[in-house]
Amino acid sequence: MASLPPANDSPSVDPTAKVAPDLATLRHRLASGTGRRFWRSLEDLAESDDFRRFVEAEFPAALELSETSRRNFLRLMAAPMMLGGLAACGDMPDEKALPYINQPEILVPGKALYFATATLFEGYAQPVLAETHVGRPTKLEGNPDHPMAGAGTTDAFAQAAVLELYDPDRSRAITFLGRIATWDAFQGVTVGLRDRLRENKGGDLRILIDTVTSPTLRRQLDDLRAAFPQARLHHFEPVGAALRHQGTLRAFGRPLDVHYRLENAAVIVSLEDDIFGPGPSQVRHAAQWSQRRRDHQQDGDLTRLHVAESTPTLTGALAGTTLNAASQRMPVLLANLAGSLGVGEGNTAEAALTQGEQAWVRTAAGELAAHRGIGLLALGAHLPADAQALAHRVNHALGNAGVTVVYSEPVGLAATDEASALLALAEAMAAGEVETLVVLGANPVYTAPADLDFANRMDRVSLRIHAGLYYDETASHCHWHIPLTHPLESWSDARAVDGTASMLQPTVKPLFGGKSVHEVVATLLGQLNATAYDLLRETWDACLGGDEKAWRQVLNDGFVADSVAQTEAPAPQGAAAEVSLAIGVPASGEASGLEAIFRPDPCVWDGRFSNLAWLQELPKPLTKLTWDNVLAISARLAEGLDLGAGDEAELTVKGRSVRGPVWILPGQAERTITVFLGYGRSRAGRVGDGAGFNGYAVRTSAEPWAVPGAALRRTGKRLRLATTQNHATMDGGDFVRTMSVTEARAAHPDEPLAPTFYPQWEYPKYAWAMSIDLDLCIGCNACVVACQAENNIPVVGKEQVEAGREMHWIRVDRYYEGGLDRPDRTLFQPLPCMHCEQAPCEVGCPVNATVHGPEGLNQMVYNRCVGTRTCASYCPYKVRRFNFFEYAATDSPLLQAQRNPNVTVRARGVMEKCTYCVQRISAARIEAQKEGRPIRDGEVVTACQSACPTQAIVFGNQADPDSGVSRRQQSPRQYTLLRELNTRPRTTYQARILDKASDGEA
Amino acid sequence: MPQADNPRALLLEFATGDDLLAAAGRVREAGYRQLDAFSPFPLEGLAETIGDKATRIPWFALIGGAAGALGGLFMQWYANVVSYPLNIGGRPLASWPAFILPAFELAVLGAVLAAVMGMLIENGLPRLHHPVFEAERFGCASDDRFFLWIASSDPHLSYPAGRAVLDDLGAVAIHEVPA
Amino acid sequence: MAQIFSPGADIWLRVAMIAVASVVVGLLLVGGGVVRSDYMTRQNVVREQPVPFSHQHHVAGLGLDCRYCHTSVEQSATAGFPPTHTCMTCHSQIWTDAPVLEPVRQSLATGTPLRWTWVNKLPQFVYFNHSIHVSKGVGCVTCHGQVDTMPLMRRGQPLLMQWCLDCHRNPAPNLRPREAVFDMTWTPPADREAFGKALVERYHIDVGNLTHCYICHR
Amino acid sequence: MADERAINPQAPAQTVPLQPYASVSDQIAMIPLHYPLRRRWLIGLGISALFTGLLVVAIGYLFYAGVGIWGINSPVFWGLAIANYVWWIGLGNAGTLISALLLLLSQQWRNSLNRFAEAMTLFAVFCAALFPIIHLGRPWFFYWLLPYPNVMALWPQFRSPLVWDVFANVIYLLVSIIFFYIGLIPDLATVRDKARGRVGQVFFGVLSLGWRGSAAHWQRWRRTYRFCAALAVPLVVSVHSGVAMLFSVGQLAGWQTTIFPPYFVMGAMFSGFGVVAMIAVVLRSTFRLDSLVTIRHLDLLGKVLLASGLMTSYGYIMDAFTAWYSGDPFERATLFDRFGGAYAWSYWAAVILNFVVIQGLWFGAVRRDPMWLFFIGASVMIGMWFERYMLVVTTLYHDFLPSSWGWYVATFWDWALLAGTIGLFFFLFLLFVRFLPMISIFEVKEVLREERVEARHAPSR
Repeated sequence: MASLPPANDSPSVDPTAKVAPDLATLRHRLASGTGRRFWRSLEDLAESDDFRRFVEAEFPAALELSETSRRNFLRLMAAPMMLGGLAACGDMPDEKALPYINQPEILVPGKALYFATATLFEGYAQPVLAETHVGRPTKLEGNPDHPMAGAGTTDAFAQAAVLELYDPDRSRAITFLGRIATWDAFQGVTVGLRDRLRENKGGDLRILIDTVTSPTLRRQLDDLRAAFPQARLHHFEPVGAALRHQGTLRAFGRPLDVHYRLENAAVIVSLEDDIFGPGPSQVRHAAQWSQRRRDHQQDGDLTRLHVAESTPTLTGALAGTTLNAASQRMPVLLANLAGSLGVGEGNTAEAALTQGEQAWVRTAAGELAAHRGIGLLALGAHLPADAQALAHRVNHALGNAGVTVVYSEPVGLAATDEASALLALAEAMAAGEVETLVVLGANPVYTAPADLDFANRMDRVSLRIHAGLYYDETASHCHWHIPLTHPLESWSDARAVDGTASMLQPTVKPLFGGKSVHEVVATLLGQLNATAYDLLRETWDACLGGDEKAWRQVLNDGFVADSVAQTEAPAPQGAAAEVSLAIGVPASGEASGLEAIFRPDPCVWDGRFSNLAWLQELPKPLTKLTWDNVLAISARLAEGLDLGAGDEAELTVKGRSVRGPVWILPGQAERTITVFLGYGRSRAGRVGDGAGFNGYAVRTSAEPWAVPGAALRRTGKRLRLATTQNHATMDGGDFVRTMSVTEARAAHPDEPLAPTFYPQWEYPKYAWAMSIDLDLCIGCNACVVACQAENNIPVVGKEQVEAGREMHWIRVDRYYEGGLDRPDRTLFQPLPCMHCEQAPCEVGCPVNATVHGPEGLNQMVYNRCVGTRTCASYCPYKVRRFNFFEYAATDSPLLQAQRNPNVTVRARGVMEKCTYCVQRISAARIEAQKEGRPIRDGEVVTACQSACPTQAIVFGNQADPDSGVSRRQQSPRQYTLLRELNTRPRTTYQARILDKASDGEA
Repeated sequence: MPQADNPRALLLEFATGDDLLAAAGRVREAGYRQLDAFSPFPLEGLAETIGDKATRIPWFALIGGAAGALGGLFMQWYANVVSYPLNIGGRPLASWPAFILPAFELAVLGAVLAAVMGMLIENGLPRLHHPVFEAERFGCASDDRFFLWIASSDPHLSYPAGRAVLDDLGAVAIHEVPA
Repeated sequence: MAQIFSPGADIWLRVAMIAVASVVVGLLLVGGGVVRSDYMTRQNVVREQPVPFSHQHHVAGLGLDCRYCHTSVEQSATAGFPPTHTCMTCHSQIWTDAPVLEPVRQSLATGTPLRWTWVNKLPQFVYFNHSIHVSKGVGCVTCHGQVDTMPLMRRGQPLLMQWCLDCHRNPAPNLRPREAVFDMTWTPPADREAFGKALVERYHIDVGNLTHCYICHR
Repeated sequence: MADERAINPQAPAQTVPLQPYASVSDQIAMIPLHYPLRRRWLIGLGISALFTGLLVVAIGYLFYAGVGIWGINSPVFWGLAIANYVWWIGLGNAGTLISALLLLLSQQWRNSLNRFAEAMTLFAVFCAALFPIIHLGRPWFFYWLLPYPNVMALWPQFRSPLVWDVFANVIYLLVSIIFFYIGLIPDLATVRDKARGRVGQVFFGVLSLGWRGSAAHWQRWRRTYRFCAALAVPLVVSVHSGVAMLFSVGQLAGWQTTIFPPYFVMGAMFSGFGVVAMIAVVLRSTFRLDSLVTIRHLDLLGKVLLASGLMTSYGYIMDAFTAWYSGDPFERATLFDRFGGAYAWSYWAAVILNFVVIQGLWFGAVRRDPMWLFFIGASVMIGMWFERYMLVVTTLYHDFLPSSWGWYVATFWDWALLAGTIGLFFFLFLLFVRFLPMISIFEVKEVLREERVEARHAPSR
């Protein structure tokens, strides 16, 4: 259903009519669940006056629409009511919609349909299977068939994409000068525009766009260049990896993408490269790394990780040895490293290093030298191009290139020539050379470096057109704003980080009738009637030779087979000597004052996710903060400036200053201040507006990543920060167990269960259990958001989090070991419900609202709960969550549309907790029963498990000795949390193996 | 001594409890049977003296208590083992130690209710209207005076001998309770 | 002192005491009754519908199979409401201008769905799955009553948790052969108990584990 | 005061100074009939009515908004509401216990105290009974905790201490009311007979059920009364043991100790005696009942207070000792946290107010000085509240996993409930002193009679 083409499809082109059956057959095995709950809630909804009022209040656009189309919109909202699936066909003007009523083999009422599509992150495709219930996408899973490593799993951002789809704050109407306009009106404008541009060959036309990987869009942009040769395309990604291309340009003479092959790397030396941190490649890297780790956990030949970083990262948390040094020290360290490996000069610079630095460099160099061909020297994408180039040379010299690191033509647009930079555009605008500016997706008014004074310069442009998902800061500075469709509601294509072309197909009709970016560009080209679908077909018919069958296959798979980028390992050009490291940074920061570095926020990235409450409330992996960004500083610096966590401070960089709360981050380089970007937005929406402070305000185009000579001043004000973990150490407990490689081999699982007075309850058939391997957990939070999406977990807001009332069913605990300045270890522990066989909570409940099931589940029955909170008080793991207020019901109807129809929405005064995704267990049980067979191992996959990029979480039937979870439990590293309480949890852990380098065996 | 036509009973008023006790003893020896005595507070042995038989309240209480205890235990056993057996924290279905407390409470309730009910029934309370209230001095019975009641129907009243006994009981006054 | 109360007072007091007691008991009894009454359970209450659809006519009269309209009953949790198109498959041919069918034609014309009123509606926290019941041999009639005798649709059973549990505790008496699930007229053989037990065996019904909370609640 | 101390030497010989029965009746029974201190009473009633109003508002808003208006959170899922509950139910234990226990031990001196002690119990238990209901997330389903035939075919979970508490509290309240009323009947008859106005006569006439004080009545009445007493004593013990198990059934460090039930029962008696002492002092000075509630009573109360206080202190010591001796790291962590952690103030407040202060009671002079006794009683009452607070919060806010450690700060609405219930308590108590005989008339007379007998047999001094 949902994959129907938009309304204005010409009858001749009707792909899904033919595609659908294939989809149906392909997805049948995946299909599960029931839409019933939705069907009802929305039925009531659509009837209620509240909903009508909501529509009026929330959808001025909808009001603008003609009466009929508005009714259609309402009907769309009420989709689940009409199981025929009419809704998904939306306001099809003609009878063509009706045949879809009787296609039950596609849409079985109450059964989920899965579509292979993709969401976008920094322009890169994140392949997903979208679970839809009667035309409503509710949950995204990875696409296991997709060739990219880890494509079967997702990161937190991909999980939240479905929330973005329903975000009520997305822009809902084309506007001209802030007033609602029509598509026709806009097209009218473009006609005149085109005439002028044809005369001056587009000399005064500038297009600003963020990362583009879409083959179709690139084709369109080429057409645009062809049509208007003088027109200039600018390309800006506030975080991005632009310098990588500069680096390869220096090293190999052309811009290339750098692809790691961590599954081959026995040693990784990273200089500020947050390999496992959030970003387009996180899932891929995590999958590669964990693949090798899983293979070698037994023999102990684990990848060793040496990290030098100025601010703690998830990569540093995994490392055996970490060196905390100012970001600007990295080139020097690199030079020494390279030098001691015989690449380039610079071994002379050894003197310039501190004791600690020398030691670390020696270790790192030694390791790399000892592992030629299976080592990897990774350099942060933000470090200077020269340094990048040198790193490539090192990898090449050590024979790592081609094995642990390979190169390919840029998957996105190459960002190398100065002319296409944002700076050039800003200057052009200042010089008044720009008549027309088209901003596609990007939000430069918010993200552009402060020194460009972008907003003011932009206002000089006489025609400003913005197309985006939100009416954001940039939109508010433009004459025209065109709402773009969300990836989940539009036809498009994009490449994944590995270059694989992935297909985006609509899972629902555009909620706000937006336009696809393709349609916008097409309009500029004068193709007024082209639909995204046409343009897509145009691109791919060319590649697939118009083969309908092949095209259908692509839609089924969600990607184009064998379209992965061709990788190579070119030889560096010129001699190493040519590389100059014109960076002189004194060993200790004193002379240069403080260093300010800029990093994307791990949860809202560069600000594009600011309005997604799930991500706002997602505890940041290391700080466990929510709803805010901070100035991260070292404990030493804090002492020096008499600052405590939460104190407001003023950061001054190059004459610009910004105020924000400081946070003491263990492992932060002494004199480095980390500014997290992505906050302090003014037009993000109701969720994101006003949260945190705007780090871009002190960022400069010259030094976008690290600036010396920063100053920090205490303002004396205290700001309220909401963190979900107040205590950072284990206080002598062994909640997260660690063992050296040798111990791990020698170790034996926990001794058998302690004796008990209670009878032995038998779980002969199914005994559900979960096993979490802490040796694989990188603390990425994907499980947390996946759980939130699957289980309708409400967002409670900053104040409630501050009060200690966050609702996440699975939390990732973070513990430090060692000193505050440089913790020896940062440990993560995902903590869902333990499903204890002798559960203290159940005994406390006076009304049988939490009881034990015959399959060992600790059942929580919301509708029986009276809210005494005894269970939660008795719970030794504190995994139970309580609805102190009416959290869920207050969501807007649109957000409610995202909810999983198979999970009850909890009311005020009710306890809730992890259920092991019982709705999935039930679905599997019912299917199995109908087919008269037992539930197969791996048939039930919990949401957290399916999201986990390293497969740290395994769920299954421990009564079956061959099940994955049973085998996991045989691990010598197996242990039970708080075993001494004899609660007999079903959720168990495997101890983390410490990097050899850190347990004295190196 | 005022003589009303056939009063319902004679009410002898005494100043102290001891006088009443003594008098009650004497009258009883004299063969009077239809007696009752009233005092502002309990007097040890008064009831026995005027020949009230022992109360059955302890039995009521015992039965009530037993019913409460057994009923409580049965209810909990039935609920957990028969009606809706559920695995609660791996505990046995019939967790007797846990059932004790509610059962005990119910036992106490049963016993108390039974005892009180028994007392009220045996005493024939509540009874708002009673002939003895006719006697105008009777108001003091709840304050500082002690009374001996002799029903007119008691045969001994008609014998002069019996009548004589009353005169030197040390009664402060003798009242007649009108019919 | 004089009597405070007349001789009658005691009667009144006792009457009052009895009255109070009986009122209290009465209220409890009535309350218990109301909760179980048709008024609360909506059992046998005919609901207002956009179209006076007669199951009696279509099922008993025309002999339509349940699945003709409730298509997904065997595969999905929900039995499914017939899309307008299903109605029109016949009614585009017959009764084409019957006024009662105007809403159906309207729905088809305007593309707005018919808004049927739910008759057998369970609370949102109850997750009933038609397909599993059907495949285990629970007949439509068992829960929906003899719809073939209902000119207008009404609830055939109270649908109280108690009622669900009765069957989940001892399904045997309510089972029938799979092939008879949609049969309105099927009558059990003489030895109902043994017959049901046999079906429990044949369909591998996990009696004893059907009453735990997560079977129906999540 | 001074003159009392002067006559003090003979006081211990007789609990109540010799006086005619009538004077007892008059002193006590006249208070309900034509109340002496109307203005003061009205003012007091007004103030307590205000606080009761606050209670109504607090509960109203609570039901409207949800328990989120309190300071509770994860991990401190229980806060002031539970602390208040335990505190109130504790106070509610003393009355019945004093009355019943001392009756069984035939301690005549009880007879001047038991009436208002029992009343105090009733009202305290009533306040306590509010909390288990209003602290529910969904209070409108409170009846799910009771066993009754329902269409869901479900039962309460009888292994849960909360269900035990429901049984214990409801039944304790019932039994206390019955015990109180049975003891009241003869006095109601006295008031009835003293009453001159028709209204008073009817009101007390009906309440007294037509009590005539006949020998048989008395005999059966006394049997029943002693019976109830004998049952009430273990009941009281069971009630507070149940409350203690509300905590000790959980596996949390600082809760799961076997000493909790006796420890709680002692604490309950202790706090109760404190309050009884306070009330006794206030009533006797307000209503000039020096001849009924004598210095000797205060002296005895002081001794009982000291004794129960020391038993409670023993509970403190053993609780700490077992925690330390267990060697269990979590138990110890909780213990030391109570000593020096964020909520140490609540621990030390409890220790000082409940242990240090009462040491003054070793001295007769202090026991016999109403002021001193009053203040010590107050100190105990407050100290016990701190203890409840400490027990609830310090265990919860730091449990096993440091990652889930939290904190607790009570909000205005938490405090509003405490203030409100105190207001409600005084409201009810004022009604009691206004409309019912606040001291047991006939039982005091009993005492007098025995003293007369003694006086007659013993050579008069």
